[in-house]
Amino acid sequence: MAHVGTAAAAARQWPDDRSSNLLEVDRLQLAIDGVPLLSDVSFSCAPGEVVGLVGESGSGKTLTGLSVMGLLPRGAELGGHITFDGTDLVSASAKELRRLRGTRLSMIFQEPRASLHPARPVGKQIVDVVRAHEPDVPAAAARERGVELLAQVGLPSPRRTLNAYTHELSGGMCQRVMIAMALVCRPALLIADEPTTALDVTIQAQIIALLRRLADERGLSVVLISHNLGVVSDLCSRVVTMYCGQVVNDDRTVELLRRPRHPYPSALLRASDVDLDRARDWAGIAGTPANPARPPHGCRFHPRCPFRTDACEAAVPPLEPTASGGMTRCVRHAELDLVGVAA
Amino acid sequence: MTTTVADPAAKRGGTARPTKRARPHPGLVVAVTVLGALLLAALLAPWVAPYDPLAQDLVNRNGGLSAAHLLGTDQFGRDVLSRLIWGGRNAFGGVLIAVGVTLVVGVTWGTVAGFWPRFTGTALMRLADIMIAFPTMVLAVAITGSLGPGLTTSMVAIGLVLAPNTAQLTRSGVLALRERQFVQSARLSGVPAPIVLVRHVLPLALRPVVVQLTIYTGLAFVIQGVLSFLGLGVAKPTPSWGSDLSDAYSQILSAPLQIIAPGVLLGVVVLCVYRIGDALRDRMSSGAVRTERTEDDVIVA
Amino acid sequence: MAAHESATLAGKPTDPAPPGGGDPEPAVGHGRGRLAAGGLPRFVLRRLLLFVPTAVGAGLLTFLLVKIIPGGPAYAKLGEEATPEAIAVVERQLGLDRPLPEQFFGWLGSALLGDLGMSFQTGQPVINLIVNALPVTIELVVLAILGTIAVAVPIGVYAARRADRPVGRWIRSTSGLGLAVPDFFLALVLISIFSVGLGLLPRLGYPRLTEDPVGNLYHVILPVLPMILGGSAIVIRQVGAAMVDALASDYCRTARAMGLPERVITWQYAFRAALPTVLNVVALLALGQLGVTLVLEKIFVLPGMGSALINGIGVRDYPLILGIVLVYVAIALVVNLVVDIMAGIVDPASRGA
Amino acid sequence: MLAVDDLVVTYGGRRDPLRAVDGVSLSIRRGETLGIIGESGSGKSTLAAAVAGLTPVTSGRVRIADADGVPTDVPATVGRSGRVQMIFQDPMLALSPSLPVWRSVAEPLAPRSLRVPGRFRARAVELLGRVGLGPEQAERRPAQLSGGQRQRVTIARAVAASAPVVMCDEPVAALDISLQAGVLRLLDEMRAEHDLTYLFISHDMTSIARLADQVGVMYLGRLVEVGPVRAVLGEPRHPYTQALISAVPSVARAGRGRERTLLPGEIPDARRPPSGCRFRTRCPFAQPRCAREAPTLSADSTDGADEHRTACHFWPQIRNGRATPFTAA
Amino acid sequence: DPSGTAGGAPDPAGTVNVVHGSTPNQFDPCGTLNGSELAYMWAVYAPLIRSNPVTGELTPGIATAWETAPDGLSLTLTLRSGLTFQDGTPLDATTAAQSLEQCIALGNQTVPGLEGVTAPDPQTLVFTLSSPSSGLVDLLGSRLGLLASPRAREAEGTAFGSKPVGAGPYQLTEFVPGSSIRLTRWDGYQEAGPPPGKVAAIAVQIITDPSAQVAALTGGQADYGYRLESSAAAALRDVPGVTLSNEIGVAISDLNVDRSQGPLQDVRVRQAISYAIDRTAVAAAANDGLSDVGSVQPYPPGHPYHFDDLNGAYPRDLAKARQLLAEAGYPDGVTLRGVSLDGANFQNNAVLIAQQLAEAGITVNFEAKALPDATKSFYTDHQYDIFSTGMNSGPDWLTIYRRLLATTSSGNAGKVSVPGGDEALAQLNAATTPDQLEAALRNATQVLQDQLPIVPLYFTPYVAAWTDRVAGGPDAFAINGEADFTALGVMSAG
Ligand SMILES: Nc1ncnc2c1ncn2[C@@H]1O[C@H](COP(=O)(O)OP(=O)(O)OP(=O)(O)O)[C@@H](O)[C@H]1O
Ligand SMILES: Nc1ncnc2c1ncn2[C@@H]1O[C@H](COP(=O)(O)OP(=O)(O)OP(=O)(O)O)[C@@H](O)[C@H]1O
Ligand SMILES: [Mg+2]
Ligand SMILES: [Mg+2]
Ligand code: NI
Repeated sequence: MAHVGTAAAAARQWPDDRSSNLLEVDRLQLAIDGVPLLSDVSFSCAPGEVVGLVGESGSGKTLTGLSVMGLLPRGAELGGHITFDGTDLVSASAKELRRLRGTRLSMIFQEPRASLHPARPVGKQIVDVVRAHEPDVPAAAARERGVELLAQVGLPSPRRTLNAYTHELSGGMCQRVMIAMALVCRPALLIADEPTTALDVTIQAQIIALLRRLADERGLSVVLISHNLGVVSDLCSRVVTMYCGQVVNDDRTVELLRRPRHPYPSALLRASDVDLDRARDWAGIAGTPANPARPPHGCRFHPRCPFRTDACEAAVPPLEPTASGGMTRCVRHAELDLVGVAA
Repeated sequence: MTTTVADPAAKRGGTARPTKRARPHPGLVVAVTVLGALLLAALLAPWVAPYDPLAQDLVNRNGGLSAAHLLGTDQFGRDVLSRLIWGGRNAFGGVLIAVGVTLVVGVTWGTVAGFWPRFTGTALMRLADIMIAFPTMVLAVAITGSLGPGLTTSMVAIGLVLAPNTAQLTRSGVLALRERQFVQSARLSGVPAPIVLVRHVLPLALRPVVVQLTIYTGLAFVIQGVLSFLGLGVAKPTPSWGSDLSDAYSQILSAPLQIIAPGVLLGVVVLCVYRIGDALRDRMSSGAVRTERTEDDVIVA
Repeated sequence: MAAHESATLAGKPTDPAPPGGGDPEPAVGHGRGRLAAGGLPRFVLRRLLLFVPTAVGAGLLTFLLVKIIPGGPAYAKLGEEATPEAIAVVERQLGLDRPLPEQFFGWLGSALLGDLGMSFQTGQPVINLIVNALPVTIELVVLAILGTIAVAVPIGVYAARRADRPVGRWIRSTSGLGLAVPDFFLALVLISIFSVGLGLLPRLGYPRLTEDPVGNLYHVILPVLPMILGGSAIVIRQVGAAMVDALASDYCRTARAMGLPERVITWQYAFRAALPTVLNVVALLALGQLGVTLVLEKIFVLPGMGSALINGIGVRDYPLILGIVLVYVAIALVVNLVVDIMAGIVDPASRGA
Repeated sequence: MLAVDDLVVTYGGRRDPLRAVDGVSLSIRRGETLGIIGESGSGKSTLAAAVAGLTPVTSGRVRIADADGVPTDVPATVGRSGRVQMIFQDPMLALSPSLPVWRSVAEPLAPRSLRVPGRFRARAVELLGRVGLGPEQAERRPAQLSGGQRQRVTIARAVAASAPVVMCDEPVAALDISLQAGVLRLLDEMRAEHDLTYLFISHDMTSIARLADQVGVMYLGRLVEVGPVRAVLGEPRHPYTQALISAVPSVARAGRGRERTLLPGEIPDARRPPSGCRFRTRCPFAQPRCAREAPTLSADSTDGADEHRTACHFWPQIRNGRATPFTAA
Repeated sequence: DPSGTAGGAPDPAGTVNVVHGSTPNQFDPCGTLNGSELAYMWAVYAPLIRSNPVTGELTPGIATAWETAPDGLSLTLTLRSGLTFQDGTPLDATTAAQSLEQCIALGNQTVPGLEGVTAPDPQTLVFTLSSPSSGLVDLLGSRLGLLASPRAREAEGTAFGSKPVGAGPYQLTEFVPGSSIRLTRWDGYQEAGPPPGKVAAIAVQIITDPSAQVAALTGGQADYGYRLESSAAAALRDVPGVTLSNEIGVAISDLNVDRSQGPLQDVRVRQAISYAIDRTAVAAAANDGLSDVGSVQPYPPGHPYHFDDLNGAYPRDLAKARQLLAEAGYPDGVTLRGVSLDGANFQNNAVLIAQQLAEAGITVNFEAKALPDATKSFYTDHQYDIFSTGMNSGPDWLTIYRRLLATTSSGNAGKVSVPGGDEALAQLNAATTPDQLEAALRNATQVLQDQLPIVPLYFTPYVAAWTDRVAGGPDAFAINGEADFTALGVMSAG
């Protein structure tokens, strides 16, 4: 197995028992056409756990999801390990990956309408998934499973929906169809890449409720990618924060909200907070987002960090365990007393 | 005659990755060099061409390649190389006329139609639809057949035939841009409509038109050849690639290799022009303004 | 308030029954884009009705075009003998002395009823001449298009799947070469190779399809080949481009994420999505090839529409020119109509417009 | 400063009209900001465009205070140009891609010349400096700037036009969350500095809470609730506003229970809105009266000074039921 | 005899496939000859007097005998009896007279001095004249004598040209302009000059492209080809099984001049043009070396009406040309507007001539135009000074000399009289003895050479070729380049 780079080889201890994890991403590195885009991404997801992956635009959330799925574009070089259910996905063959996709691992995307074929009835697309993995299932039975799932994801008149084209459905309905499609072969892990960003808040709330119910009822593990901390904190028990191609923080949601250990998620939290009393303290983050292709020296967040010291610039901080039981990538995590929102 | 086609890369939704954008377009340098050399040769024909393109040597008719005549002589004993060099003037000049006509007529047409979209625009676009309904070649032949053969008429005919496509493209650009927010911002700032048109709309609306016109340049070379081949092109004895090719074809029995030089030359020029068109399209599509895929991308003559 | 409790849903499937009496909003098919009531037939009918003004416009355009042809049929008939008196006689015989609008509407009226008038040259109904010539041209175009599809679609799809590998780039640039070579030059080259050089294919001759189908096909190979090669260059590029787009699309990514086999993704997803583009290209190509036949009919001495048109222009046979151009336009419109209908079938979202 | 009376904007032909804005009345005082929230398609952008004169108005009037503060009718596009500016969601689309940004900024200074004269450059650079962009960035084209910087350019441009009223149509929605606050702060500073009046559209509660003084809530082309920001967001009266606010995912609420008002179904087709109260098809409290009778905006009759008005027949009853307040405050 | 080399006997049920290298437009002998239509007319119509297409010798046609009255003021023809036209109309003196009247009324052909045609009895046709016309018999042996069914011509009107009805051995059964023509043997044919059809059908394809002509003849698509391009001759010369015939014919390529306006009003300018041209070189270059006989006479060497001693007129002499120009007031040269028919030959002539004229200081830019456009702009609109075209001298000297010299000639743009021309024509018409005729022809030729109402270039070479399947190939090759289809037969395949 090829390892790209030598950074981030620091020893790390997992808060939980590693073997119990369904998905384990370990020091994942990714370069496309020689441009490094992910460096040192590590997190895990236990069975039935809903993990949030947040970070600003371009921080590499989608690429992380695609790496797990093995759907990276040509020219991508992966390093590190992705262990899913005991299989290393980095070294898995294309055939192996294809067998896993849809059956054990599924992914849904941000633009629900664009992510379904415009000229194929959505039911057919669901049937396609069933037939691809279980060729023996007769078409009628596959359709029945489709109907069942559409009902489960809360679509009214699922039978009619099965014959509908995407342009006849609203964005929320398309997203539900896509979720149904992703679940039709009962995968263990669902990676949801910003499933609600394109939707209206009321519809967004429906989808979030749906995902939570599926996780609760089916024991489905979910990795929820979002840049909206509100959505993530609503749904996830644990939040992994990425910045510029790295995981910078990984903590239980309650801990994160109560007392973030890293300045970046702390700033994000305050930026997404709506408190009428504190509305006019313009909590933003100074500077511009970092580009993973040309990262700053040392701690990648330091140019925008109000708490930076010389040490921050010197070397890339390792991902270290925190007092709260999470992991963080900040040399000052122990000394800083950052404010949460739920204080 | 030939169909030209949108470059696929242009239509892809995403922005080009920086690494790819930086790469020079393959073959572009070659294409520009070749075209530039041919153009230069044509411009400098009096000094470059070894012979007078009209000088006949009736003793040495259909002479093969020789040191004196690098590409041989034609049916009237004229030096083929000199004719091709001089022919470049008519070929380039003619194509310039054709593309110029297309540009002026098509852009005016499309701008007017896009700017007064209701009645005038509908009427004008109806006319364009009708003209586009004629197969390009048929219309070109009909117009040239009507006006009588000759360089100018045939080239004006080509220009006119291609103009409605340009009009459509211009109009769709103008229409799309009219609704663009920066145009609205300009109008909110009190900029009068004609100035908005000139300052904001046309420069962008014309970008795809420029690409289209490059493609049409290639097309015009081909149609010029076809019309000459049908006897509707440049009057003899004026040298022009198309009519030289058709002259060569008339000698195909006695001198079958004569068609190669003008034929290959025509093909090379068209290839170079298309290559440049490809490159231009890639360049332009990386900019912010992209119009939707329309039928104009495929122009079939 | 009883409704209150049940409405606060914390994670049960939402029930579509709308609270409060009122018309329930249909869950499926709301909003834009549905096939209007009446569906496809109405869509076709509307397109057919649009045909009429276009045909009239095209007729007028052709008519004006014909009128600017210098010389005129009387000169063609009389040649050197064209004294003003003789001209006047012939023009009266041909009905050319009537006012232009009268001529136009007279012609249009009968043309819409299927009567294209009598050829000035032969005195035969123009429609007869067209009925003889049309099948030749149509045969060429149809065979060219079928051949092009058979050749270009698989290659285009193949090239798209390997778009960023050398094979894909090679196919793309080679097809770019195909674009640049003028069809008639290609025809001459092919003649030199297959007819003159190898003696494999006949250079001339056109047994009617109805009389000698095998011989007919054998004889049209050479004329059709340049069209197939030229057309393939276009279709390969267009299909390739559309397929590259489609393969990179979000829905194909979804299909991959669901573990569908690449074959299914290529053909049932990407190609299905590229189909409207393919149809469009093929339609435009068909119209372009209609123009190409002009030259090929001349080179291969085929008695098609192009020959008839060029001959008609030569002798200023107005009714024939008008008739032929009108037929060309009609073909163009029919092709567009067929493509629109097929696009309507292929692309469900486009039907409403 | 700005008064809109019974504004109706219709799209589409006679056959299948769409009343994107249907009888909206509102007014904004000088220097204040009216935030508009509502779901996609509720007519927020159309309202702004109509006020700016970019979309033909079907009926209703728009008045803008003149120099003396007297509200005057400004009917046509031409009349409104120079008095209203607009800041759009996507700054990339709002700037001419081929011009250096200073020219875009200077454009309102020289509306009638074919090319913006160089002598306005200094003023443009000065304005760009005000929004935090250096002179060297002034020469760049929009594509060479980051999203936040571009939006700053459009703000500079709006200021350059010295129009008293500015429509902000989701000015930060396209920006990364870490950049939003900066732009919002800039808007706020400009408002104070130039005495601007904003109509601020967003479906993001955070931005509304930060910038707006008053909030209007739109649903299917109608204003269903309007009032001071604290009142509307803190004690929403209309069931739609309640649902909307409770649906907003919020870190502040994350720890605290998960129950919330989930609206069933989808937004109805705007071409065929429900009769009576448009929200009734999704309203958990709908009664037969709602289908018959369209409610009008009304305030709490017990409180004469109440600026908080709601278009719901039953809001007083609902207030006593189980509503989900927005913040802990 | 090449036609005898193939096996088998002539097959009366066979079909000859013919390639025709130029484009016939219509088949009414009284219409205009614009392309190459005579071969079809000879096959479809029976002539009053048959002029042998190959030798020009006059032999009986519908008329078995003819006699000019001693005063030269009438001509009496004795017709065969029992003939009918192809539509069943009886062919007797009455219908013959009707047909001739229709023909003259169409205005394309004139008979000088003709007062009327009468039919005293069904077998006797009498032409009465106001003045003697020695050319009348020749005229009746040409197009004028091809009798069309008067009933059909009446009925068809302008369409008759494509639905001809004559009394000849073949009927026209298919005509696709510019593409194909089919002649089918008429079984009702009774001997009226031409021999009966030797084949059941003659299927003609119009092919103007030389390479296609060669391909057709070598690839088995055609058995007989005529009016082929001269470049085809070289390619066919050594093909086994193909016989080639190429000769100069009674047709000339020429420059028509408009004497009504511009510099060409001055005969010296016309002469200067004539001196500036190297006719032999032009002929050879334009015709792949097939013709090298340039001459300023309408009939080629070897023809009875050719005068060898007049052959030396206008050798190329640039000095003389310049001098004549100077005398005419153009010492610095002259610029003329030229038009050319759009056929390849005419354009090539124009190219060659333009270059040679330029050397004498005469600048001509030729534009190529289609026939209707060219004739209108040259003859009617006087837009050009010279016109690169060609003319068929035909067997009857009357037609050609009239065309060249008469003030009223259709070829005389502007109808400017040729000094001495009308007198020369009168002398020709009055000639009754061979000696008188020769003197008159010589005089007419001299007027032509002096006045140059046209500038003749060279005799057009004609190329015909046939395969071994064809019987009677040489007999079918007419001196004017046309084919005598009635002579064509085909060997049975066996
Ligand atoms: N195919 C690719 N080739 C090269 N670079 C890529 C590719 N896909 C993404 N990138 C780059 O990788 C970085 C991370 O992209 P990614 O899509 O994972 O971000 P993200 O966190 O999902 O952002 P967003 O919130 O905007 O979706 C970006 O800088 C992007 O430009
Ligand atoms: N140019 C137009 N022509 C026809 N209908 C339009 C047009 N623009 C908007 N609409 C329709 O008018 C309604 C209101 O649109 P508008 O853009 O004002 O909504 P919005 O509240 O701004 O939504 P969003 O939050 O998505 O921006 C929608 O149903 C929309 O489909
Ligand atoms: Mg992403
Ligand atoms: Mg909007
Ligand atoms: Ni390894």
